[in-house]
Amino acid sequence: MKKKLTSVNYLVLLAASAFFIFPLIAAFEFSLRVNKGKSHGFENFRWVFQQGGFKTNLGVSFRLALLTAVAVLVLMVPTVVYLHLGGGRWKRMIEFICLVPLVVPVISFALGVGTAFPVFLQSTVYELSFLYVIVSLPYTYRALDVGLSSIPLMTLVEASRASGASMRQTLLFVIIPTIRSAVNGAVFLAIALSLGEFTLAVLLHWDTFPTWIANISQGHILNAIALSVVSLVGAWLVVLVMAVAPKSLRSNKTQEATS
Amino acid sequence: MKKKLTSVNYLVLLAASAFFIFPLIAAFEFSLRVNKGKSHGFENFRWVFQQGGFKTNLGVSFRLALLTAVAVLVLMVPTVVYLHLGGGRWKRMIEFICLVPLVVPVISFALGVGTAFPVFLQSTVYELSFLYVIVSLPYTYRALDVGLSSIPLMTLVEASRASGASMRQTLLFVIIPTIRSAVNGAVFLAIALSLGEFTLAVLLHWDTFPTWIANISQGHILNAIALSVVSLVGAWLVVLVMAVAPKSLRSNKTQEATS
Amino acid sequence: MTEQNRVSVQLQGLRKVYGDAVALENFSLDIAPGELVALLGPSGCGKTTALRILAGLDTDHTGQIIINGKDIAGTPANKRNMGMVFQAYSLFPTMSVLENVAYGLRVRKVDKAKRDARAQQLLDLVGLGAMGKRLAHQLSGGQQQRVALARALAIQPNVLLLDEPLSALDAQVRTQLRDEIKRIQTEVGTTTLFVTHDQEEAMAIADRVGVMRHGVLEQCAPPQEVYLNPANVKVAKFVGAMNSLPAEVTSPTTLRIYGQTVNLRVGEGGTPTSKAGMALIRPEQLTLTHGDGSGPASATITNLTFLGPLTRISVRMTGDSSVLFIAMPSAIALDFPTGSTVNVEIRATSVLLDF
Amino acid sequence: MTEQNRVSVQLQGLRKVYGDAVALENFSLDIAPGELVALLGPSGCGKTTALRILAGLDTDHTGQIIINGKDIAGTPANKRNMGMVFQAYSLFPTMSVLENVAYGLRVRKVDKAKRDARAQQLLDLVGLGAMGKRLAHQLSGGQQQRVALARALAIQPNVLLLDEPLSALDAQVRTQLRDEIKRIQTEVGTTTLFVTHDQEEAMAIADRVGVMRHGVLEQCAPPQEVYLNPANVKVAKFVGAMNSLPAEVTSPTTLRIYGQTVNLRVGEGGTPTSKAGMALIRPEQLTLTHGDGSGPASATITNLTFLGPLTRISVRMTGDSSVLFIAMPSAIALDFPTGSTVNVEIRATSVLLDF
Repeated sequence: MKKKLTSVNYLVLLAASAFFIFPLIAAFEFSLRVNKGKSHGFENFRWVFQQGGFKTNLGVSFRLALLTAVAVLVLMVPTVVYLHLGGGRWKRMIEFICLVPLVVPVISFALGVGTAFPVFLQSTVYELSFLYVIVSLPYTYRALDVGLSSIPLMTLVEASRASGASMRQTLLFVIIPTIRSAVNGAVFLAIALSLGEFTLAVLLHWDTFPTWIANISQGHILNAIALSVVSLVGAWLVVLVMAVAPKSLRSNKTQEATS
Repeated sequence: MKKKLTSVNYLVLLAASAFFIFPLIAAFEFSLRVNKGKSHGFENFRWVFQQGGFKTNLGVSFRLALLTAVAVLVLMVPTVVYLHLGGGRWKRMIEFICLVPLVVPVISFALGVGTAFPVFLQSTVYELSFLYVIVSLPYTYRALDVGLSSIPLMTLVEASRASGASMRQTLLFVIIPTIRSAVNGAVFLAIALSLGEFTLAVLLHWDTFPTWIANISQGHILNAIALSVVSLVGAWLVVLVMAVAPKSLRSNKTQEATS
Repeated sequence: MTEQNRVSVQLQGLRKVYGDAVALENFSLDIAPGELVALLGPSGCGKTTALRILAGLDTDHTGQIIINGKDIAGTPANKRNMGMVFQAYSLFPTMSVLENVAYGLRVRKVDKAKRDARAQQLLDLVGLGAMGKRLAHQLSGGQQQRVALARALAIQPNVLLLDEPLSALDAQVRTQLRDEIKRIQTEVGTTTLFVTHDQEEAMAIADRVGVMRHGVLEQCAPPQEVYLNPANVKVAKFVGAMNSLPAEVTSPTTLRIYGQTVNLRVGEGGTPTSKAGMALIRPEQLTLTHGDGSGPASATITNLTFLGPLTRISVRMTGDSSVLFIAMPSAIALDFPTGSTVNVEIRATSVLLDF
Repeated sequence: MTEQNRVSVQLQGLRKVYGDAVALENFSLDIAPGELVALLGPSGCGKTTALRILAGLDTDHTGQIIINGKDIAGTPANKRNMGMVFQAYSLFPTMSVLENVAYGLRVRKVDKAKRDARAQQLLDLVGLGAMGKRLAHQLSGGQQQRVALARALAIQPNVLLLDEPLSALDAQVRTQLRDEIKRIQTEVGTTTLFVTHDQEEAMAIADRVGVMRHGVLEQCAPPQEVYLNPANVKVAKFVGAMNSLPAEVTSPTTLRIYGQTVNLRVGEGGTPTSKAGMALIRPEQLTLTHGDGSGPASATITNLTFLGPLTRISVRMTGDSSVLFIAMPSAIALDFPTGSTVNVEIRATSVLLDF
């Protein structure tokens, strides 16, 4: 049985890879075309960096991502922990509420929620962060919920309490370190969403990196592709740092512990 | 300790509700305003249904959602099951691949992937379904993965094999019924994404319900809000049917079983 | 490593209700300084509730909790200075074994050198001195529970609370760790409450065993006492295996059972009010002799179950077809194959009557 | 409900390797039609591997699997017609209890009325006749394993395979279900292989017990035989509790232990090659008499552990300070309090020597 599955796995892997990697290679090849496709070079990229607004808009997007990440960290982590400790009574309702942003098309948010926001919030690009927190809610909640469900939370809390720790100490010393990968996942999801979001930014008439790319790309298709590759590689770097760094830190610690 | 948590829970619930419910109520109130806000009525809604393209574009979006759902069902379910049975070797790599659509901004997909697609696919609006399958991959994979991880899959498969069942019978009779809520979740996520997606449709110049709404709303802000409420209520109905129907079926079955 | 922290515990009239269900009813228990009391009962009997009330993890109850003469019912769990060991998986997964053991001192702001030294001392005590740098998941289940014990003792607790600490472990590890816990508890001298559903475990480890049924403490006495002189019929039937033999009351102090005269023991139920009942006799209080199939105690062997040192023999009584179990040393049981005809002899000095 | 499907099983020269580790080495075992063999050993000894190879769930192995004279090594798991019960949680959660039991017949395309009737019959057999419409999660752990047993038997399997079916259950349920499985297996008469790490379980349930260590079958014999006449020192030390007493070889057939002469039993290891060694004597083969502190068998009681019918007494020998365990009926043990001076007497007819 195992033998058969292995070859199936290879096929699956190949198919999945082709789905992503072929388009990526094609896009990269496109981005290198210069002289109307007659030769290859990095000129498109150079052109990209020289466009006005590159730094500004990338800066806005990164600040939005940071703000969203902080909001998720500060609002969501304690909330989901409290829900888990308080028993399952509210979980169903909260889960339902967290599904809402999934079923409400983003466009409805832009129009409906946008108009209902207090004016002082609407006057700054950072209103987007509020919307991003809401839109990412189904995913961030789910990530934290899965993380907390996979640990014996109640026992750990009681063990910590019995050892003499306050709830604050328990949260900081025991719970957060234990679900750190879930917390990282939630924050990462929020960041990825903030960096790439287009609909809300465009409909609420704010300039972010994605809307700037869409703008710039009108009539400059090759350059736009190069830009998409750049933003893609940039985002990849963020993932890699976020995904690999904690793991290597952890394995260092383990090595130290077992040596 | 429990007492304290309960009141915290209430606060959390209130805050979360306010986040969604206040804007929704505001939007609904807005949508009822007629005569430049001097009185209330359902005229905006009537106007919405009378606009050209309402049915056509909603139809396109629903067909896209259906196609995406079928693709997820047929491609993803067997794949993830096979991955789980074949041991954890590929899981990490597949998980990484499934993260890619998260880190690649949708806009990059539209530009990079769009240009790399075969032309015959690009000639129809249903090319969007392919992109929706990819974009929803992180969530659908995760839903199925969590579902399969929460059951003793290997033991169930071996129990079924020892009982004399083939792998096909095992998949149909044992595995899929057991992870049905995860399968429903994955399909539902794909449908919700397809119904609400805006960026890809707009950038690839296809007309779907969300792009039609955005179009219509230019200059008709109140009507646009009414529309957003309509689409929102419609989407809610879809969720409710999907979320409640299987559950009530199940509880009927349970009642029958225990009577 | 005898420690000075010897306290007495008095639980008085505890009552705890969950919704409509009474989890604990008029529960009173005194534990002497340094004593180990085991609460024994099936799941749902309230034993864990009693322990959690003492720990401060279950709060909505009535009754007093007196430690060294002071009522601590209002003190929150983290101020009670109790050491607690849970059923399983309670080690903090991101901390090393040493950090786990030192945790209680860390939250008490003891400085690192001092708390690490103390933690190392405790790890040595539980036989894991070399494992301090491991993480919990690198240990076996038995080792994890040893660490949990060390963590509970590191804070020099007033009381040590053990909530089914062995029930998730393999039979062999369970027996070994049970003896180890007993040794450590004797050495450290901490007053201890141990909760378990396993009779043998309770018997083997406790100075006194408290037998609980439906939220009520039926008897609390040394293990031999509970087993050999159960306070009432409920305890007698719950603890250990028990045969019920039809008995006639022949005098206020004697019974007649299968033609044999046996002394009647009067339990909490008082003297019998009827002339007949079921006498409660343990399998090892019965023995067999070869028989000829006649007489009131005649029986046939229907089954033998080999249990190592003892063999359990089932016999069917010729007269009333009732089935009795007899526990015999295996070497002697070899003389009694299945199907042979025997006489059942009662070797009990006195028995309880269920009337 | 005796069924006709009685087959013999022969496993011949099985060998299985995982990477560098040998899980099973030259494993041969014959099971007679209707016999129940228990494989007993610690985790990782290869017992589960042997069962899984027989089930067809582990395939990369060498050696023959012969059922009723036919080698089935190439047959896939779903064509072997074996009934299997797993450690836990193997019921299909979305099917009712009846549907679970009928599943094997359903995939064999037996029509619904017929398979439901058969499933109901099996549920009655395991004492759950009224539970057919429940779902698995509405049953207790013990009930779930009964259903799993009914499911395994519903297909009238050639062989019944039980992979630690009781290890996830509570002690009391475990004992009860163990006796139940034995009764049902005797009634149905299916050839059965039972895998366990619990000695008492293996002893109580099996016609023969196969003792495994490191992938090797050390002895396969009736329980009494394994316990009372272990084939070699390894089996003797692994099965049951065992004391090691210093012994002198005084003749080819006798030993001298603490001044007493005991017959030497020659195991698989052959006659002793040295003049001294450790004699292996079980706790119940030792007994105590009150002593005056003199003589080679003089000892002091250091601890008593009450275990219900038996009490385990630890003594320290006056001469060499070694610690011995003695198992005594609890009623007799009352005469020997901690600290008293005793003489240790050996009551074994013959003993193995570890030399």
